[in-house]
Amino acid sequence: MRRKVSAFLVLPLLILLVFTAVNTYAMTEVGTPRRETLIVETQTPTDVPGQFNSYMQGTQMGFGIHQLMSAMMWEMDTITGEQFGEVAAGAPESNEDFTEHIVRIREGIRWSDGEALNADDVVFTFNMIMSNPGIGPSAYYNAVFKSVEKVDDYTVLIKTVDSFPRLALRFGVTIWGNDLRIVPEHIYSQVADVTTFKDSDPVVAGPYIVKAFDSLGKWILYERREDWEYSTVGAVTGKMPQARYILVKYIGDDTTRQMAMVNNEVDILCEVTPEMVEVMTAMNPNIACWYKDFPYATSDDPCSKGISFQMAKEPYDNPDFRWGVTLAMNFDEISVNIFDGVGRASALPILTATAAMQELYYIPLLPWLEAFELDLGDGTTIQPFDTGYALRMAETLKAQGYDIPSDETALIDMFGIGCWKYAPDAAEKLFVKAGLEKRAEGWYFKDQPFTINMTYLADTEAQAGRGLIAAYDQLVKFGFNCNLASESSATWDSNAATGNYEIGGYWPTGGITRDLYAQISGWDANLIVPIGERGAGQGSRWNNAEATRIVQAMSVVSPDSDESYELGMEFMKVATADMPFLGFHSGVKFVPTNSTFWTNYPSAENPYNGPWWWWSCFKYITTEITAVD
Amino acid sequence: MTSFLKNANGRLKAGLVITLFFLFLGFVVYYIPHANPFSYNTYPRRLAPSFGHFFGTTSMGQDVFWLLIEAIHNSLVIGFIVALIGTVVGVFVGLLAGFSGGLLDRILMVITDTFVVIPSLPILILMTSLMRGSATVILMALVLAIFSWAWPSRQIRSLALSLKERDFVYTAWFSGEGTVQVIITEILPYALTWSLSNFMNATLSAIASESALAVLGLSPANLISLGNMIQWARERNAIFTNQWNWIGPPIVATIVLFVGLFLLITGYNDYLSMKRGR
Amino acid sequence: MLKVENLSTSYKTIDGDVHVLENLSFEIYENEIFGIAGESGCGKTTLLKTLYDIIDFPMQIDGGRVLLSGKKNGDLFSYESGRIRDAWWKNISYVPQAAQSVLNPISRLKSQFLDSIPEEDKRSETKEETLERVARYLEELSLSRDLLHAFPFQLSGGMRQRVIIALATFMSPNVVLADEPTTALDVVVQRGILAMLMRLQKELQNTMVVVSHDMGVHYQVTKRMGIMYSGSFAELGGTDDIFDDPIHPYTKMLIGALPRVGDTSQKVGIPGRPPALTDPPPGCRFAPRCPHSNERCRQEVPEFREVRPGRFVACHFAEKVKIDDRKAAGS
Amino acid sequence: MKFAKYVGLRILTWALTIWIGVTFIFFVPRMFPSDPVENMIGRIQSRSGQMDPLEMESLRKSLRIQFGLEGSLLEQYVSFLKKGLLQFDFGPSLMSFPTPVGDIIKTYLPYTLGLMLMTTIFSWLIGNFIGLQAGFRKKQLSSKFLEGVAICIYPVPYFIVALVLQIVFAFLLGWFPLQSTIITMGGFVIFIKSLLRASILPGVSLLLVGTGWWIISMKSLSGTVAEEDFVLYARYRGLSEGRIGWSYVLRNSIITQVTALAMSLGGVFSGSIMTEIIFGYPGVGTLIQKAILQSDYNMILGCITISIVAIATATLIVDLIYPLIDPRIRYS
Repeated sequence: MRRKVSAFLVLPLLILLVFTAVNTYAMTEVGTPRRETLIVETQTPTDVPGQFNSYMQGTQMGFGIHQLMSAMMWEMDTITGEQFGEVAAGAPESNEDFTEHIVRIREGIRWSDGEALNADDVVFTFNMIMSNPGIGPSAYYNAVFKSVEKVDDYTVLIKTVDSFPRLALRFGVTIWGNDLRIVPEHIYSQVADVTTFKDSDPVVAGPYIVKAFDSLGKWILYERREDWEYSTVGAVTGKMPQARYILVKYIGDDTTRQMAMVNNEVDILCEVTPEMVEVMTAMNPNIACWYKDFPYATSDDPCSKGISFQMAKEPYDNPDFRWGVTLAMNFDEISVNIFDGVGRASALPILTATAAMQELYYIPLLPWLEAFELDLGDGTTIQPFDTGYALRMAETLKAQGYDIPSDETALIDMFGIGCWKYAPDAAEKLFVKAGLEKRAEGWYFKDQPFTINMTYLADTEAQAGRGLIAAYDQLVKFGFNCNLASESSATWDSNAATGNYEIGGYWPTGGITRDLYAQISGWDANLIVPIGERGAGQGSRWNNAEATRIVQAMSVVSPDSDESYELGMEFMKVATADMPFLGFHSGVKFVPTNSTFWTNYPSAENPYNGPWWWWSCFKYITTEITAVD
Repeated sequence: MTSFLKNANGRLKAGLVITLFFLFLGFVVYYIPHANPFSYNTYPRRLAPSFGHFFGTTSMGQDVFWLLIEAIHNSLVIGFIVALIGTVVGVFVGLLAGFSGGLLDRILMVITDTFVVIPSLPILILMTSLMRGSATVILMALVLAIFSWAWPSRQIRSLALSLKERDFVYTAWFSGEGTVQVIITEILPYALTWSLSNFMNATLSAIASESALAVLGLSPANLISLGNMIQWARERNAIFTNQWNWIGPPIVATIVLFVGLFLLITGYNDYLSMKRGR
Repeated sequence: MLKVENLSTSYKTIDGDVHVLENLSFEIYENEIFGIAGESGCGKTTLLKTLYDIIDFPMQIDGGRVLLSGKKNGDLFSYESGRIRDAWWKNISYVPQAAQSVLNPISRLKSQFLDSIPEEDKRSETKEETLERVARYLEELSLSRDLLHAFPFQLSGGMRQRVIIALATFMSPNVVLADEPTTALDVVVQRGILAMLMRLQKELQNTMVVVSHDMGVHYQVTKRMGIMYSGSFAELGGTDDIFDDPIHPYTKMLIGALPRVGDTSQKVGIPGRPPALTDPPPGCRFAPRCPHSNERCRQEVPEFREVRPGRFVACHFAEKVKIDDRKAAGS
Repeated sequence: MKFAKYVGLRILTWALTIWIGVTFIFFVPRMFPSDPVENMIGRIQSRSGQMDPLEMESLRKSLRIQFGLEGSLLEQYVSFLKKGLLQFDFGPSLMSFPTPVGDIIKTYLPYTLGLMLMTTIFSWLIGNFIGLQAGFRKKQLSSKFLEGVAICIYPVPYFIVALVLQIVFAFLLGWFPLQSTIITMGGFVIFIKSLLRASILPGVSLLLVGTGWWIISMKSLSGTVAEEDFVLYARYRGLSEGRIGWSYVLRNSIITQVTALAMSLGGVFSGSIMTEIIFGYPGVGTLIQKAILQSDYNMILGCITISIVAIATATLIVDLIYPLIDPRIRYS
């Protein structure tokens, strides 16, 4: 990927860097010393600048607010997938049938105005949500919780209506963040209506406070608390966040973002395309991603991208058809077309092959996968799993001059345990088995010319969009007549819920904790509503009795138990045989950092955390990122 | 023809040559058999320009030359459809308003004025972003056409108003011809000369609008148009990876096509006014 | 005084040069109204433009010159073709044809008057004083001073023509050229305008050149006149003399075609059309339409010569046909 | 009295124009399947993985009620006309619920207006000045050159001009910020400085394209006017070229250009949307794009209504001052 980026661009830039580095970079545009300011990108600007109350709708939490200021009950180690207490002192202690839970509160956390954070704040927060219908999840909280009471200053008793084994998983952070954020009782109890309280000068438990913000909503400047040792991060780790200031800023479109990064005007970008990484790393040696060299990206984002079928429609409701589509596609080509071959194959439906999930589920399932057979309908069978993908991709990329490790474990970590075979003949048989007919003019279904409508989400997630376009390309080459459409999220969200699509490039997938309940609970067949109506989950409308039984069995099992794990394994086998979602790669994220001013970002060499700047775990990364010098 | 060549000004000639060249690319070269240019991995990726691939290949292994030809074809088709609808509707509404007068004229003109005043881009963004799911070349053109008729109809109306005063129309009127007949036999020839220049103008602005939407990522995903080609190359970072052979041709083609059409329009108008002056 | 010497002009066209004026020589004296008559397309306007020194592409002077000379405020001046522009409005001014559209439609008349006054005049007085001068001048011409505040479109055609004449004469130029001053106006208004021109000339004692296709106009106002045919003069002399005793057959036909009081006979126009300047006939250009023409006329160009003092005619038979025709006219 | 009728008629047209435009805008987004509630749920879901089915159901219900999407279309329309058009109250923004749309637009409107007004006026002035030179002094080499430049720049698609400017002046030369950052805190001087820095590139790109058009149209207009009788006659009257250019050619052709200015405002607004998006300039354009992508009906309505009202009003004002510059209308 290190193609020559011509002198035309590089030379003037280097000259520019030499001449202007000293002056330009002494201060940031908001008037803080550049060397004390960590500049982080936010993906969307806010239209409500100065609004920091997470319980007022419209607050842009990803603007550093939940990364640096919010107090979560339980936080997450994104590398191991294990939760730990933040405001809570540890995991909840539940009774036998999971209806009463004791939560101990961590001592030593203080709000930024000096008040101690204790059980009063936690109880107040729960009750505030439950008694304010204007807060989005209010109804849900009322359905789940019977009561939340204070036992003593640092102990809370939570009673749930039904058995609720996953309190921490549901109300603590797993992916990105969580809607439950503890608010200071002494402030919020004074407010008449918490749903319209902007909280422009927030009192927080996190390590940073707001120093200034842009009234146009493009940046927020945070300053480290003087008493950071009493912040959540201070209380949990005892370490000081290194940057005195953090400027969270909206950078703009891709062109602008890479130019800003190359010019050292920003230290961390959220997510870019591999083409941008190629350019940025070539133009500025200080820019790197999770891996210093190929494949650059981390493959541990817990949302695998692939194609989703609308299974309430014919012939998409037929597993033979779905398997036909699977085998009709050359995954090697798709992979190259998405991100030049970067990414870990995530062949299991629904479950993403993050490093942790690969260890927990994929590798143990490998013997079963290799033995798995499909009946092609004409008496023949095929074993569709292809373990050769990692080696093949390594060869292909080596031939292009990339430095690829030859160690098998490393290769499997890089490219996954395997993918589905490219077997057009078998695919054809499966389509015939599913009732399609191949005529001279093309494929027919029920005597009608057959066309596949494919949709992808245009405004976001290049990986998913490119994946679907690559799939379109494959199906067209296979001989299908396909339409390709991109939809804005506004349109897609409605179409996905009402089932108004046939094949979509979407990611109803996940996998971060050992317990899979959160990932699979939405696939309960009881949630299916007719096409045109909006249900609660199950946009894909996968009607599988066995899977539903497993989901329901799991709901009452402790997430830490072996039983939950076994049920998860079983679910995967059922799903594989039925193929409700065809996964391509795990979430591949190119998250570049610039070590001109700051260094020791989490990386493959030093994976103390995932590179998820936009998740609430960012506050634990701030203690590790250190200034250059 | 010879007298045309003699009288045509340099602009008209240059514009005509450029436009004909693009028509040739879009409607003659286009029909030379070639692989579906959209299809990925047809060729090795990122080839430099060569005799086999005049502009090399893209990061997805598509031939840039054939993409460009197809893009020119589609962009021109969109432009022509929009221009056709806009001109026909515009001329019709304009003539109707201009000749009927009275209340109908008032109503038609208020509606026309509305469409002149409404900022078109936000509504195009709105409509395309909502209907992208089903957008095709034709649909795209129809949406763009919503805003293409208002301006011509205003102009045609004032043309009609001034023509109405001229003698030959009165004569026709008095000799018992009906309004429609007068319009067809006496007015339309005038309007048509004007329409030709408007047609080119509308083509130009339709292609521009489509490109703008494409650059915002709102053009149909598998529609190969000049705007989309630029957008795809931008998405794959062709500017910074120096794949000028990829992003360059659609940009240059757009500019040249636009300048060509523009020269054609202004040259044609000059030519007309010169002819009238004689 | 305007003196034209061997003047030839032509228009450049794609199909070659079109020679409009061929070797003209004549003089216009001080303190007279000189008329130029002729059918449309005979070169009247071209001559006038050349006199006024409006030489724009595609027109050009092939030979000869126009000399403008005289005396103003005690100073002698003399300009020839190419320099006459410098004398515009001070020594020579111009009342154009199509007077309806020659005023700036969106500015008031006062500013258009002010525009025409040279800077050096304006410097010596205030704007109000200048305007007062203009207003008084208008009143002298029996025009309302309120006109100064009007826009051109608010005036009738005749009024506009009067204003333009006022504009052209305000600076008391030595020569005023008027191109079809009465065309497109109704008879009553025409008479008013002509009276105004005559009165002005009498007061200013200057030279006035009136171009008109209307022989009646010439009869009324001019002292001397020339009759043009196809780019050169057919006849030139005192107006009364010409009307009393036309010599050139063309002149005769023009005058014969005029209506007279008490005459009820049907007037016939001159048969045929003037020749195309792109392809003029050899010899006398009037020959194809002339009832008296013979072989000589068709081959030899007649000389424009003084047949008696102050009377010039371009006809081979200037001396001969005179008597026959007078008889014919009398019958 | 005739003038009063002219004014009255214009105002009536103005009101009708706005009403038709706004009605169009109201119904278009509602004819499509997109739904702000689904969109919001989708957003929550896509950032934090799967959502609990129970939670999704309850969230959907509460959002529907809060967003006021329960009433019939007609009821919504009537209440919109009442509140939106008469009081400029478009209700809460759905993407930033419950902040009122008006509050958000108020923050951004001045920037868009400022950019648009400045560039429109400057490009109009500069373009007409150059166009006049080119049309009035056709034969001069410099006018031909300027016209040639205009012909080459004007048809270039807007975003290409913007992109080139951004790469050259912001990235390679570093003279201007890559994205428009306006510092709203820290005093007036800092604000103005940052505003200028942020506006120059977007402004210049709008200027380039806009000016091109004015040059071209003014050139052809003044070229025609320069051949009219009254200009020729002015020359025969011995007027200086400067005087003729200014008082005869310019004044007569500018009348048409003033009308064209009003008519072009809609296009200018579209151009400014592209600028704002490419340069990240804070303004109504970016707001509209975001609102559309997140199907924030109220915001879309608010932004487009305001722009329609603004453009229609600008046209009205131009039409009303038109008689001042064209006496023919004033006195007839």
